[in-house]
Amino acid sequence: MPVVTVLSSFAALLLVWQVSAGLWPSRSFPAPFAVFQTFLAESASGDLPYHLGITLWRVAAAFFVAMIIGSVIGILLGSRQNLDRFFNPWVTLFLNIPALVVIVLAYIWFGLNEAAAIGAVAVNKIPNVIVTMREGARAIDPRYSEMASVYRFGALDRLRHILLPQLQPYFAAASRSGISLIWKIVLVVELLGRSNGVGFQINLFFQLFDVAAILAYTLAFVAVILLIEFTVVQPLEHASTRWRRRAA
Amino acid sequence: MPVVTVLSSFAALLLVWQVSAGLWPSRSFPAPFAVFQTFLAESASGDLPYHLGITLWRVAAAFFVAMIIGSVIGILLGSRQNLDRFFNPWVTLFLNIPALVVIVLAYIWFGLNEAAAIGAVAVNKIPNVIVTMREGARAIDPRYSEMASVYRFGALDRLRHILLPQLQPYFAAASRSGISLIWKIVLVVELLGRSNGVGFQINLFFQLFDVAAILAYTLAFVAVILLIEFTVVQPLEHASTRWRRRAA
Amino acid sequence: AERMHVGVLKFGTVSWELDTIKTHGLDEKNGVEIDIRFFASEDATNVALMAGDIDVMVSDWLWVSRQRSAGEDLTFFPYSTSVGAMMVPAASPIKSLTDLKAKKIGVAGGPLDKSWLFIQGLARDRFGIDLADENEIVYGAPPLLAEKARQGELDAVLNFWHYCARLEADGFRRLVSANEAARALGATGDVSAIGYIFHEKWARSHPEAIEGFLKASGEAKALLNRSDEEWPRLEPVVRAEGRELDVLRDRYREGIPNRTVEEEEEDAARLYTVLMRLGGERLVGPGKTLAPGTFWRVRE
Amino acid sequence: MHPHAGAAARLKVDIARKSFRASSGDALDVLRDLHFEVGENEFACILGPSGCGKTTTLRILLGLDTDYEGSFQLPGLGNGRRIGAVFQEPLLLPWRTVEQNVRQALPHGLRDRNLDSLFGSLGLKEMRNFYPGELSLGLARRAAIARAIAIDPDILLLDEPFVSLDEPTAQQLRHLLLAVWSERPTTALMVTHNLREAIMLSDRIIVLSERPAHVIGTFDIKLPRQYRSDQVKLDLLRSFNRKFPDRI
Amino acid sequence: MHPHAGAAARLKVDIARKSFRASSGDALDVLRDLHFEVGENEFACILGPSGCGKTTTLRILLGLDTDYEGSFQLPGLGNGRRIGAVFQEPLLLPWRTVEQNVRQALPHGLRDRNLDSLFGSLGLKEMRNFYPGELSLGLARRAAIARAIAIDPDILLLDEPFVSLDEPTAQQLRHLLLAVWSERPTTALMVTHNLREAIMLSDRIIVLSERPAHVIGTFDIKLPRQYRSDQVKLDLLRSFNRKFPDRI
Ligand SMILES: Nc1ncnc2c1ncn2[C@@H]1O[C@H](COP(=O)(O)OP(=O)(O)OP(=O)(O)O)[C@@H](O)[C@H]1O
Ligand SMILES: Nc1ncnc2c1ncn2[C@@H]1O[C@H](COP(=O)(O)OP(=O)(O)OP(=O)(O)O)[C@@H](O)[C@H]1O
Ligand SMILES: [Mg+2]
Ligand SMILES: [Mg+2]
Repeated sequence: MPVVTVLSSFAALLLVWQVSAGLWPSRSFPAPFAVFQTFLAESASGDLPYHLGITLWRVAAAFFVAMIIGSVIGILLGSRQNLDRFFNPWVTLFLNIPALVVIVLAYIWFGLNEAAAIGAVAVNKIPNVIVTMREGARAIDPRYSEMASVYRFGALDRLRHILLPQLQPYFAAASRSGISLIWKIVLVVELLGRSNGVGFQINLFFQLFDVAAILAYTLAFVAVILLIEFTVVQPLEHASTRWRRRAA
Repeated sequence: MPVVTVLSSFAALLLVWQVSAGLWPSRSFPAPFAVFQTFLAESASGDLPYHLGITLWRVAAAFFVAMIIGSVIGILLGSRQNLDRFFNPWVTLFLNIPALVVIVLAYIWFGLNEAAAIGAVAVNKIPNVIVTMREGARAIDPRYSEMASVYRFGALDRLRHILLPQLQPYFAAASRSGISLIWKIVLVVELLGRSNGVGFQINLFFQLFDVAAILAYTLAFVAVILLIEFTVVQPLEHASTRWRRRAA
Repeated sequence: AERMHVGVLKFGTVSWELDTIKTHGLDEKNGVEIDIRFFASEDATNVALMAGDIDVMVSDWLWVSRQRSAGEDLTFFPYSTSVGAMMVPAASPIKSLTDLKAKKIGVAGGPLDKSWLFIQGLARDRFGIDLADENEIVYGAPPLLAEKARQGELDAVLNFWHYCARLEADGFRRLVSANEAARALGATGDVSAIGYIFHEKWARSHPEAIEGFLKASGEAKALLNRSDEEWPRLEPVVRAEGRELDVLRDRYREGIPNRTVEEEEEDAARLYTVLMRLGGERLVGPGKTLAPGTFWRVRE
Repeated sequence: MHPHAGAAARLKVDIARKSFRASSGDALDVLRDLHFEVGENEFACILGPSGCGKTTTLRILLGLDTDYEGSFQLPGLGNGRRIGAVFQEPLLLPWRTVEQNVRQALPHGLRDRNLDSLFGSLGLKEMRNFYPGELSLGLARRAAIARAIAIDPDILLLDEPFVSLDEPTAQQLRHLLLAVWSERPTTALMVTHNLREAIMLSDRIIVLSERPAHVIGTFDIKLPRQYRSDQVKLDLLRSFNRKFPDRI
Repeated sequence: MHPHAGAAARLKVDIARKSFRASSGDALDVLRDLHFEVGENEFACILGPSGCGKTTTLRILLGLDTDYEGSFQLPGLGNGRRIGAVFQEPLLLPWRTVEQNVRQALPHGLRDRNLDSLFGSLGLKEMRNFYPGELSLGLARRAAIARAIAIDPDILLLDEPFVSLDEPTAQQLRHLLLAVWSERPTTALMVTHNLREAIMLSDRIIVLSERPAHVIGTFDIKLPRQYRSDQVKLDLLRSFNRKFPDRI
């Protein structure tokens, strides 16, 4: 049943795409088949797997760095009002610094290397994680924490059984939009100072106005994300939210 | 007391900046005073207020469009599991389409105009709002909705008294990181096809490698956001979360 | 042989030349080993040079002059005189700059683009028209503007030369090129708009490398100028074929600089004052004249 | 399938079967052949072991659970009727004050009614502007009772309304409830574990079995309430205990 | 300031004053000159009007509220002691099953203990793998009692543990509690509104006044529990009512 839904979802998406490509035929909006052909060609040449692999690695690295640092800071700020009041302007500042500025400064200070690239992406994303997790920490129900302190839960138990389950929806929101934001920033980072990766390729194709190739790379990335979503995230999420009363 | 905290926060920030600018002196990392001078010069010439005003307008327009559409879709998907299962791949797809692609397609289809620009930004942001609000809708406590249906709350009352208070933290997270994401995309939109706005200016300065000017524009925007944060958002938020038991 | 790093746009015109150098081993022959770093945007090459990751990149002399006034020791060696041109569809009623009234004009490179300033200056000096005031100007990304011109949304577009060449292959014609405008504003010949840029200090400490590199570049240009056989080989790099490739080839050849550095520098200095008048300090920076040393002199 | 048909005089419950599927996978039969009736404007109490299905029954009558086999009908005129429900937990909206919680449940015509005397007799006068998190459990229960009474209900469905209250307060509230019930024609169904309370309040006591719940028997009290002296109540208690020896 | 000093034999409470500031701005005096003691391994009950400050007192003893004037001491060896607490609401973690809820509260040494007989005597055998949202309130309360008992507590602090249970079940649990309490040396303090329950279980009944709460008087029951026949209990009830005529 879920499989059928997903398949029909993809089918509908393809159909919408095909039809609208038919209605507004344009070089800048290729039909699915054209994109698929480009995908095959780019895959056969080895370009797509190579650049996609590198980009995925960067996304993954920046994602873990950003989620861990951002969650820790966010939970801290959300549970300590005085800290939050002090650092809130900082968070707002870093939240709104254009990606460009951070990336350029990172490259200039730390050189055009992987560490600078991934660090720049993480710095761009961390404030977003902070903001989301901070809301989560603020919404924590103090009664469960009280129960835990009465029953002398250890720090780890408290984290696993009290904090994380309550933060789960915020964590889910932060990671879903997080992956996508990181991917978008990685594109910029690769545009500004790397010689490989999907962002590098996409910009090249943009200069040639080869939208089919851009879409082929984009969809390859989306496919990987969807694969992870269906095989890892959803089962995990299903298990961790099983306790919620299902709607009547 | 809060005012003192905020002021000392700014002071600390300036100090950190000044010191690090002293430690790593570089044309690409100007000291606060240099940025302030540029800010004054750009303000006096009228450039900064003009471009900032236009950008703020675009940010505001895209923000409202994205928040409204995204919230409605997100709440719908979060409360209807079958809809969600069907549209989840679509959301993931749109979440991960590079800003560049959306912007270019919008410009190509709808022409190089304001509507295309704002629409493109909104389309970039909507999936993020959906993802966050969907988590919020999933986490809604069904018991309150049941109470509301027993007491025959009208649709509006249900929204105001049952849904929104529970979605408030998600809404806060989505709007905070939303504003910043939208601002960043507006920069790209202005870079790619508008002839005014902060993004247009920043690109100009980037070509001249004038980081002080870039920072001046950035900080002017951040200042506006902080002003809104302190005068509108925080009082509102304070009022709407007063019911939460304060931590001991 | 000494190693040096050159940063270029992957599908930019410079990589045609570098590809030719590598294919024919011209670098080894001249005693250097060129390591090509590909980037996806010009900004990226800027950042890379600033970050010390590459030794040589391509940009224009005005930028160099401005950076020199700001204290950087960058210097410039002519690479190509090809510049942008104002393009209109072949069937367009627009025949000269005087027809550009109440039109929608796309301009790549922004309001401070040199080509755009020259053409504006020409329109103002010769016809008394203020192009920016009397038309709707759309600044934007070069590929997007080219596409918009093809779509017909723009009445005219000022774009970088290789986009113009491709447009030409698609049936556009040149209304006026920036070089014509520059000449009308006082230049005595085609001035190299862009060139190889590097730190003076690096060049002084690596004389063999820079000399070998510039020699190799000259030889590659000569080869590309001379031989039609070279071009089909470049198809995958140029990403064009057929008529498009032919137009690109012809325009490339036209753009090979043939004057001495001294002549170039004199003209550049002349144009600098024009640009100062047109673009103001905002464009040229604090320097009143072309910064001395902007043009690199090969040791005789 | 579930014709909770319109204007019937009696409350009539005919549930053939209700079962839950727990998330652990177990199926749990909760109700089996549950049939009982409550006459027009009668006050009935339900007595049954903990976990037997009393709350589930009320939820079905409230329309909150529609996944069962069988049917029921409520007295009164279809959709116009107002149900005063007291849930087993207070279920106040934590983000609204006591007074707001009560007022928001009022039908629009009654929104502005004076609640002073109601709050006064429930001992909530000082707590009108408190948030539920600032109430003791007993006070919260009283607020929930206030909400059910304030709407001038046509039917009362009460799930253990008087637990967590000291005897004097509980007794006072029982009298208040009787006053409300007799003031307008109201059918009342109340779940309780307190036999004395049932004997004091009801016209009929419905005794349920262990899960899956069905009616073991009913105990009708024909004597009008004003004649139920302490001695009479003791006699009733004894005769109830004779009839249902396991119920203490 | 609050020397809940180490190894004392008696539970000793000396609270001069405790007041709340509600978010509405009102200050509320809750405890005033509350002094009482409970002997070593005694079982004491607290009786008092709803909203007088009983839960607040327990919260102070549990260390959950430190904002008061006065001091108290708990029996037992400082930090090593284990407090079995039953809160007024069950406070189970909704995202953990019944068994997990109980097990996670166990000290590490006892984590693997066999809980079969405990669950059996609480009637929770079938519900071990249920999530709290799938329990009836009575079952949830029993799970909370299981959690308090399972840790082999040194002190028992119980806030109305036996409400929402039918009499037979409640009676069975009272016996279970007594068994646990007498098995190891345990001091117990239990809040209840049920005088019969207090007379059955306790060595001493502490009667509190209306808010602000202080002790009106205590009622000591010297007779060992096994000699408290129904007749004795009735006599005790009468003499209690004579001593505290307002408490019914
Ligand atoms: N959502 C659910 N999923 C699975 N089982 C459920 C669910 N809701 C209730 N149950 C089970 O149904 C049975 C009856 O529950 P119900 O709440 O009706 O009991 P009750 O008679 O009100 O008990 P109490 O007096 O303790 O409140 C219980 O065994 C409970 O565990
Ligand atoms: N966080 C708080 N802020 C303000 N007032 C509070 C807060 N917590 C409790 N109170 C008030 O303190 C008083 C005592 O509350 P407490 O919970 O101790 O009562 P209780 O004796 O346990 O009553 P019950 O028998 O109803 O449970 C109540 O009037 C309550 O409104
Ligand atoms: Mg129940
Ligand atoms: Mg209490």
